[in-house]
Amino acid sequence: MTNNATPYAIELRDISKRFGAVQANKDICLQVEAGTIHGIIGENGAGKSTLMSIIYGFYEADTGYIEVDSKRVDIRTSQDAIDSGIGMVHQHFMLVENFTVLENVVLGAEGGALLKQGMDAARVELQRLAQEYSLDIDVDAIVEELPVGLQQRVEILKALYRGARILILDEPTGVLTPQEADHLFRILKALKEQGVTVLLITHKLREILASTDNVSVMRQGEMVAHRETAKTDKEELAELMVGKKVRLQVSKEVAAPTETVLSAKNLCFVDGQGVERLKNVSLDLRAGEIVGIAGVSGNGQSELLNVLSGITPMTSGEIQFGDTLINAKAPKNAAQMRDLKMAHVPEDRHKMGLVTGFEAYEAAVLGYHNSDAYNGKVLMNRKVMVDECSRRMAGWDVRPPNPHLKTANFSGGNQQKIVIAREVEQNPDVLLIGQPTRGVDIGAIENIHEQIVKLCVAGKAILLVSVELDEIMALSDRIIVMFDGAIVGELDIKDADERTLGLMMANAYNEELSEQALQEGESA
Amino acid sequence: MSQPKVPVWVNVALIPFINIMLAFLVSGLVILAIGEDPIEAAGYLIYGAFGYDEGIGYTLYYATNFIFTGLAVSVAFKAGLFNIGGEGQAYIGGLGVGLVCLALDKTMPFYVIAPLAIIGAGVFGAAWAYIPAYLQARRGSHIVITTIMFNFIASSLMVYLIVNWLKEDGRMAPNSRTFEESAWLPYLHDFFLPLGIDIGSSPLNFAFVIALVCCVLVWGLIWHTRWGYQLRTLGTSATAASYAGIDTAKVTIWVMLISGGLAGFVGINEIMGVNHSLLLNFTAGYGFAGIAVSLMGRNHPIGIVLAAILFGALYQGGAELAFELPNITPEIVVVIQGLVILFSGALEHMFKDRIEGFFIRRAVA
Amino acid sequence: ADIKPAVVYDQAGKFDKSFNEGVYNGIKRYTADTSIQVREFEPKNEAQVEQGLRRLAKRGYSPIVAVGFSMTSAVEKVAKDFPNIHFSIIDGVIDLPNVQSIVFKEQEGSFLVGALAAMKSTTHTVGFVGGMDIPLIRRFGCGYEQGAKYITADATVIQNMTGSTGAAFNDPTKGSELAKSQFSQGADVVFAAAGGTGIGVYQAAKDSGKLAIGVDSNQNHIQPGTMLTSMVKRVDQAAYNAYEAAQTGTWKPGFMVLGLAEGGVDWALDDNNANLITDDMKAKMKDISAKIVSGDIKVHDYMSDNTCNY
Amino acid sequence: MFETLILMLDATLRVSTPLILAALAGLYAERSGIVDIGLEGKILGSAFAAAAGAAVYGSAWIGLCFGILASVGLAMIHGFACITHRGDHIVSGVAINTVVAGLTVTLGLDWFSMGGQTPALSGDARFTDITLPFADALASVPVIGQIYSNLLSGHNILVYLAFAMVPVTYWVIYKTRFGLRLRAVGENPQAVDTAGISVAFIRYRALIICGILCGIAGAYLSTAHNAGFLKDMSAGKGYMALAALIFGKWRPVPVLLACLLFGFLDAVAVRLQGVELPGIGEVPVQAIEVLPYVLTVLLLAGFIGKAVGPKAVGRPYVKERE
Ligand SMILES: Nc1ncnc2c1ncn2[C@@H]1O[C@H](COP(=O)(O)OP(=O)(O)OP(=O)(O)O)[C@@H](O)[C@H]1O
Ligand SMILES: Nc1ncnc2c1ncn2[C@@H]1O[C@H](COP(=O)(O)OP(=O)(O)OP(=O)(O)O)[C@@H](O)[C@H]1O
Ligand SMILES: [Mg+2]
Ligand SMILES: [Mg+2]
Repeated sequence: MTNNATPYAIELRDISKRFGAVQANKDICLQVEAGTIHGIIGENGAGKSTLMSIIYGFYEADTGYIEVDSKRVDIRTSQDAIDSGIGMVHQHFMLVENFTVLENVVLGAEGGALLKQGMDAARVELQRLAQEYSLDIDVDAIVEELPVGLQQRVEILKALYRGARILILDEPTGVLTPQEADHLFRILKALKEQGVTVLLITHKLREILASTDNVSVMRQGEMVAHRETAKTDKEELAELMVGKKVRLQVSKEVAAPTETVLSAKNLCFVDGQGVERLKNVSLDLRAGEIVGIAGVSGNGQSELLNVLSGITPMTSGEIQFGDTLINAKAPKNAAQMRDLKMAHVPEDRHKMGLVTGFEAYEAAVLGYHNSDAYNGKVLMNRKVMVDECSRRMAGWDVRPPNPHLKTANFSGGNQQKIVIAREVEQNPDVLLIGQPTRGVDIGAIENIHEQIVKLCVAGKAILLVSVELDEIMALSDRIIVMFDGAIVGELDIKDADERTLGLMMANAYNEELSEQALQEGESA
Repeated sequence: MSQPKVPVWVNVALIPFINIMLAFLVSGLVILAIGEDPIEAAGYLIYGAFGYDEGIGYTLYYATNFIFTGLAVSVAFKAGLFNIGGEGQAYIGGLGVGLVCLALDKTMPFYVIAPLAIIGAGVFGAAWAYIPAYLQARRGSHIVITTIMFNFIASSLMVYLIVNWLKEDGRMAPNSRTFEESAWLPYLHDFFLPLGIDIGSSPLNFAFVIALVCCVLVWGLIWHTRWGYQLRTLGTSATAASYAGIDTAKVTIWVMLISGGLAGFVGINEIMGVNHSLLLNFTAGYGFAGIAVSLMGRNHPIGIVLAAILFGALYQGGAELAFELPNITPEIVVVIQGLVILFSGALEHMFKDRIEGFFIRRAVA
Repeated sequence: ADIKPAVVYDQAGKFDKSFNEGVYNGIKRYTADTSIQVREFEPKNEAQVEQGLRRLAKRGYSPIVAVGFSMTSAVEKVAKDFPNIHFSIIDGVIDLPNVQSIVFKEQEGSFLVGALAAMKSTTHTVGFVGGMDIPLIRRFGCGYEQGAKYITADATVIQNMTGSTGAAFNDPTKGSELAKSQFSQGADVVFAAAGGTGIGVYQAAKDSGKLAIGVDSNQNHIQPGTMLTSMVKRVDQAAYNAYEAAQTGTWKPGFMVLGLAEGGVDWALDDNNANLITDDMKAKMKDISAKIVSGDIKVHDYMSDNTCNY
Repeated sequence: MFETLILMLDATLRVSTPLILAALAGLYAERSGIVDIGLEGKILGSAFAAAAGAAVYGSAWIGLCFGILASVGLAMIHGFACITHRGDHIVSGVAINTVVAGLTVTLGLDWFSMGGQTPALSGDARFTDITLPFADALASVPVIGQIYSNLLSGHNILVYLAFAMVPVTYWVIYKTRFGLRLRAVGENPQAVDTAGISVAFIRYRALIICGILCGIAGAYLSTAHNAGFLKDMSAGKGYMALAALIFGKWRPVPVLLACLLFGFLDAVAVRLQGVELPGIGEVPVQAIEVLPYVLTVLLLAGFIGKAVGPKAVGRPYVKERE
C-alpha cells in the first residue's frame, strides 16, 4: 500500500448508467475517506442501489471510472471488485437458500478445485471473524432456516471472508428491528476501528445522523450534495433528498370512530411450508378511523392483508364483516370480499395491483371485471370501461390521462393513483391499504395521504400497513404492532412515540417494562 | 416516466419477417450443402404450394391442422401455460371423432353425426388436457413435463385401442373400418363444384371453415369476454389474478380444456375430413408444429392463420419439392419448422432487443 | 410401346434393406435393361401417399406400382378417379378394372426356410421374429413353424412379434433384444420377417454366434457367415414384370398369386451362405420344393382362416 | 428362472445405458438451471454423426468423437439461445429436437443415399463387447459366477462408462468446486454472480458436459447397441431420460435407479409380448411401455413422494432489465 497521498478509499468519477429509457445514474462523482462510515441517502428509485452495484461490478457503468486507493481500477465483474477489496451486502440477499452457511461463504472463494480443504480452512477463519467482530453463527445451519438478521450476518461474513476493506451495505436495516439495527451499527463501528471503510445506503435519516461520518445525497440519478454529518440536520437532508421543503406532518382531525364494521378473531395462517405466519390475530375496525399496522416487514403484515382481503384462505379463526361470518369452513375469496364492499390497495402494485401488460382502462377494472356494469351478456363492454377510466383519470389527476396507455408506462405515483382510484371509487365499507407510498415520489405522497384522510373523514374503516413509521404515525388513529405473526401491542396515537414502537416491533417492550419494574422494585 | 414506444409494425411484421427469413436462409444453406439450388427449390416450393388449385387446396388442408394446434398452444400461452401436449390431445381428439363416426355412421344422417363428432373431438381432446391441467392447478406438477408424458401415454393408448379393439378384422393396416359416407365431412371441392367453381381435387374440407370459426371465437374469447380477461390476467401475473379474486386453478383448468379441445379438432380434419377411418399416427407432428405456428403468429388469431398458411405451404410445397428433386426429402420442411421455432422463439431476443433498441433510441433522440 | 412407369414406396422408404429395397432392386434392373427411367416417390405421411399417387396419375404415369398393404385404400381411391391409369399393388388386394393386385404365397417360402432352419439347428429350437403383428406376418410365422416341424416333429418354434404398429418394421433395437431373448431360450436359428427390424436380429445373431434367416430380398450379404439363408419374395420381379408387361402391352388387371411354382418365393443360396449348406441339405430342400410345387406338401395359409392349424 | 432373471437384467443394462448417460447429461444441465428438453435431439444428432463418422472412417472411436462434437454443438446452440439470449428453454429444446429430426434424414440421404440411414457398421466401426477377465472360467460357478460372467461381463465399453459416470457425477456435484458452483447457479444465479463467478460460463460448461454425455448416449445407440443409424432412432429416449431425471429427483444415484427401473420395464415389455401371465392373462405391452411416464406423472403430482427441482431452473438469468 502506498502512503496516503490522498485519504480516499474509493473515488467515483462521472459514473453514468442507463437502463433502457431510465437514466439510473448520471455523471456521479463521489469521494469516500478511508476508514470512515459514509452514508448515501436518496428516495426510492434515486439510483443508490444501481450506483453501488456498479462499484461492486454487478453492473457495468456506461461511462466514468472508479479509483480505489487512488489507483484507477477496471471493475467489470464482481470478481474484479472483490479483488480490489470491495465487499457488498445487497438489499436483497444474495444467498443460496438451501446451502449451509459455510457453503455460502466459500462459494466463489473455495481455494482449490476440491471442496474439502477450502471448507476446512473457511471453518477456522469464520471462527476467528466471529470472535473479532462478535458475529456468532452456526456455520452448518441451512441458510433458509435462519432468521433474516442472521442471514444478513452471513452476507457480512461473506464479504469479510474475502478480505473486504471497503464494505457496502445497501439498506441493511430495512428488514431489521431497531434493536437489531443497533447491533449492526455496533458491528460497523468495530469494523471502522479496524480500518474498514463502510458505505451505508439508506433512506432513513435517523440512521444516517446516528452513525455516519459523511453523507452524500442522491436525487433522480444525480449526486446532489455532500455533507459532513456533524454539520447537517434532518430537515436539511430531507429537503436535499426531495428537492423542496417537506411537510412531514399531515393535517388531520382527531378521529370520531362510530360502529365496528369488521372484527377479526384469532386469525391463524400456516403457509405451504408449514410455517405459522399469523398467530391468533384479533382486531376490530371501526367506521371513521385509520388503524395503522407497524412492524418490520416480514412479520405477518402481508399475510394479514391477504387473509383479510380473501386472497389467501385463513387456516383458522373468523372474521365478522357486517352481517357475514367468514371462517375456514365458510371462506370467501377476494372477489366475494369485494362484493361485501371491502376494497384493497395491495402492497405491491406491480405484482398485484396492476397487470403491467394491460391498458389503463383494463387495469382499472381489475377485481371488478365480473361486475354487471362492465359486462354484457357474453362480451365485456369496452366503451363503459374506457369512459369510466377517463372520468377517474380526470378526477384523480392521473397523467397522462390516456386510458389506452399500457399501465407499465405510467410513473409509479400515477400507477398508484390508478389503483387507489379503482378501489376507492367502489365506495367500500372497509379499505385495506398496504404501503400506499412505496416507490412514489414526494408530491404524490402528499396527495395520497390527503385522500386517505378524506376517506376516513367520510366514515370508512381503514387499515393501513406500512413499514414507514413516519407514515403510520402521521396517519393512524390507533397503531397495532406486529411481530413474528402476532400482535404484540396496541397504542393510541397520542401515546405513540418512536422508541416505544421500536421496542414493540422488536418484541422487547414487555421485557423492558418488566426490567424497569424490577429495577424500580429494587430501588424502592 | 412514460417509455418511448416502438412502432407496432416492428413487432407485428418486421421482427417475424426477419426471423422467418433467417430460418429460410439457414435452410437454404442446408439445401446448398446437399448440392441443390436453393432458388430452384424455393421455386418448386412456392409453385407447389400456391401455383395451382389443387396445390392451394393441399396447402389450406394442412393449414387447417396448424390453425387448430396453433390456437391450442396460444390460448394456453395467453394464460401463461405451455401446452406442449397438443400432439397427444389431437390424437385423442381423433379418437373421439372416430368413436362417434363408428357408432353412428350406419344409423344416423350426416347432420346428426357432424355436430356430435365435433363435440367428440373437443371433449376427448379436452379430457386429455384435463389431467395435466388438474395436476398443475391443484397439485403443482409442471405442465410442460406432464403434457410431454401424456403425449407418450396417448400414443400407447391409441395403439392399444386401435390394434386390439377398433381394427377391422382381416385388415392389415391398423385402421378401423372406413366410415359410411354419412360420416364424411364434405370436401370443399365437392361443395363448390355444383356452384360451377372448380377448385381442383384436394383433401381440403369443411374443417377449414370450422378452423376459421374457431379463430373468431378464440379472438372474441380472449379479448372481449370476462373469461378472456381472467386468463390474460393470469397469464401476465398470477399474483394479480389471485388479488383480483380470480380462481387461478379454475382458470388454468378451463384454459387447458379449451386448448385441448382445439387441438382435438385436428381429428375432425384428419379423421372425418380426409381419412374416413381411425388410424395410427395421423397427427404426424402437427401438435408440435403448433408451437412454431403460435410463436410465428404472435399468439394472435390473425397471425396464427397467416403462420398456419405459411406452414401449410411449407408442407405442401415441401412434398412437391421432394417430388421434383428426389435428393431432397420432405424432412427439409421439418428442418425449416425447427429453425422457425429456434429463431422466432428461442432466439427471439437476439434481434428483437436490438431492433427495438434501435427504434427506442430513435424515439429518444 | 413407350411407357411412363412410376413407383410409390411405402413409408419405410426404398432403403429398408428388405421389402421396399427389393422393389427398388427390380426397378434398378429394369432401368438397366431398358434404359427407361422409373419415377420414384417416397411419401412421408398418409396424406402424401394419396397425393403422390394422384400427382403421378395426373401426369400420366402408368403403370404405377404401389408397394405394400398400407397403400391399399389410397390406391383404391385414386384408381377410381383415374380409370385410364394402370396400377399394380404389391401385397394388397383391390378389385378394380385398372388395378393389378400382386400377392405372394409367403407361407411356401417360409416353409422352406423353416425346414432349413430345423435341419441346421442343433438344439431343435428355432426362433421367429415378426415385424408388425398382422395376418400377413403371421402367415410367415405359420409357414416357418410348419416347415420346421416337417423336419423335426418335436422342434420348438419360439415366435415373437416386434409390435403392433408400422414402427415394428423399423426397430432394430427391439429386434436385437427379441433375438437375444430367443437365443437365451435355446434357439440357434432365427428367422426375421420384420423389415428393417431384421437388421438388429442379424446383428444379435452375429454377436451371439448364432444363425439368422433374412427376408424379402436376398439378405445373405448383410452378415455373411451368420445368414443361413433368406426367404426371398420376388417383389423385384413383380415390379419388373409389371413394367415389362405394360411395355409389351400384356399388362392385365386382376389378381396374381405368386408362389413357389411361379418363382414368386424361394430360399436364397449364394456365395455368402454356400458353406453353411451341405449337399445333403441342398438335396433335401430340392425335394421339399418339388413336393410343395406338386402339392404333395400342403402349406397352410394363415390368412385363409386366421389360424395356424395345419 | 434364475437364468431368465439374469438375462432380463442383462438386457436391462443394455437398454438403460443410453438412459443413464442422457439422464446424467440432463442432471448437469438442470442443476445449472437450464431445462434440457433437447436431450432427445442431442442423442439423435449424435447417433447420426457417430454412425456417419464410423461408417466413413471405419472406427467406432472416431464415430464417438463425431457424435460428441455434434451433440456438444447442439448443446452450444441451446446455450446460445438460453444463456446468451435469455430465450425460453423449452422452446429452444423443442426447436433443437425438430431441427435434428429433419436434418439427420436430409443429410443422411445426401451423404449415403440410403433413405436417411447410414451404412451398416461392422468390425472396428462398432463398439464390441468386452469379456471381463476370468469370465469364461467362472461361468460355471453357480450364482456368483453366473452373475459375473453373464450379467457383468460381456458388455461394450460404453456400458461400463455409463455406469462409471454415476459415481463420477456424484463426486463432481458434491465434492468439487465446480459442483458447488453448479448447484448454486441452479438455485440462485444472482448469488453466484455477486460472488464473482460468471453465471454464463458455469452454465456453458454444464451444457458442454451435458453435450458430451448425450454424445456418448447417441454413439452408443448407433455404434454399439445397433450397427448404424436409422431415422428417429432415439425413439423418445431423451424424454424418458428426462422422466428418469425427475423421478430420481435430480440426484445421481436415484437417477441411476430410475433409469434401471425404466430399462427393466422396457426389457420386460419386449419379453412379455403376447405372453400369457398366469392369473393375469396377457398384459398389453403398451401398458408396460407407458409405465415410466405414468410413474413420473404420479411423482410430479405428489402421489409418490415429491419432486422439487432446482429453484432457478428454466428461468433466464436477467441482470439488467432493458
Ligand atoms: N436492472 C434494472 N433494469 C432496469 N431498470 C432498473 C434496474 N435496476 C434499477 N432500475 C431503475 O433504475 C432506477 C434506480 O433504481 P435503484 O434500484 O438504483 O434505486 P434505489 O435508489 O436503490 O431505490 P430503493 O430505495 O427503492 O432501493 C429506478 O427507476 C429503477 O426502476
Ligand atoms: N423372370 C425373370 N425375368 C427376367 N430376368 C430375370 C428373371 N429372373 C432372373 N432374371 C435375371 O437374372 C439375374 C440374376 O437374378 P438374381 O436372383 O441373382 O438377382 P439379384 O441381382 O441377386 O437380385 P437380389 O439382390 O434381389 O437377390 C437378374 O439380374 C435378372 O436380370
Ligand atoms: Mg435500492
Ligand atoms: Mg441375388
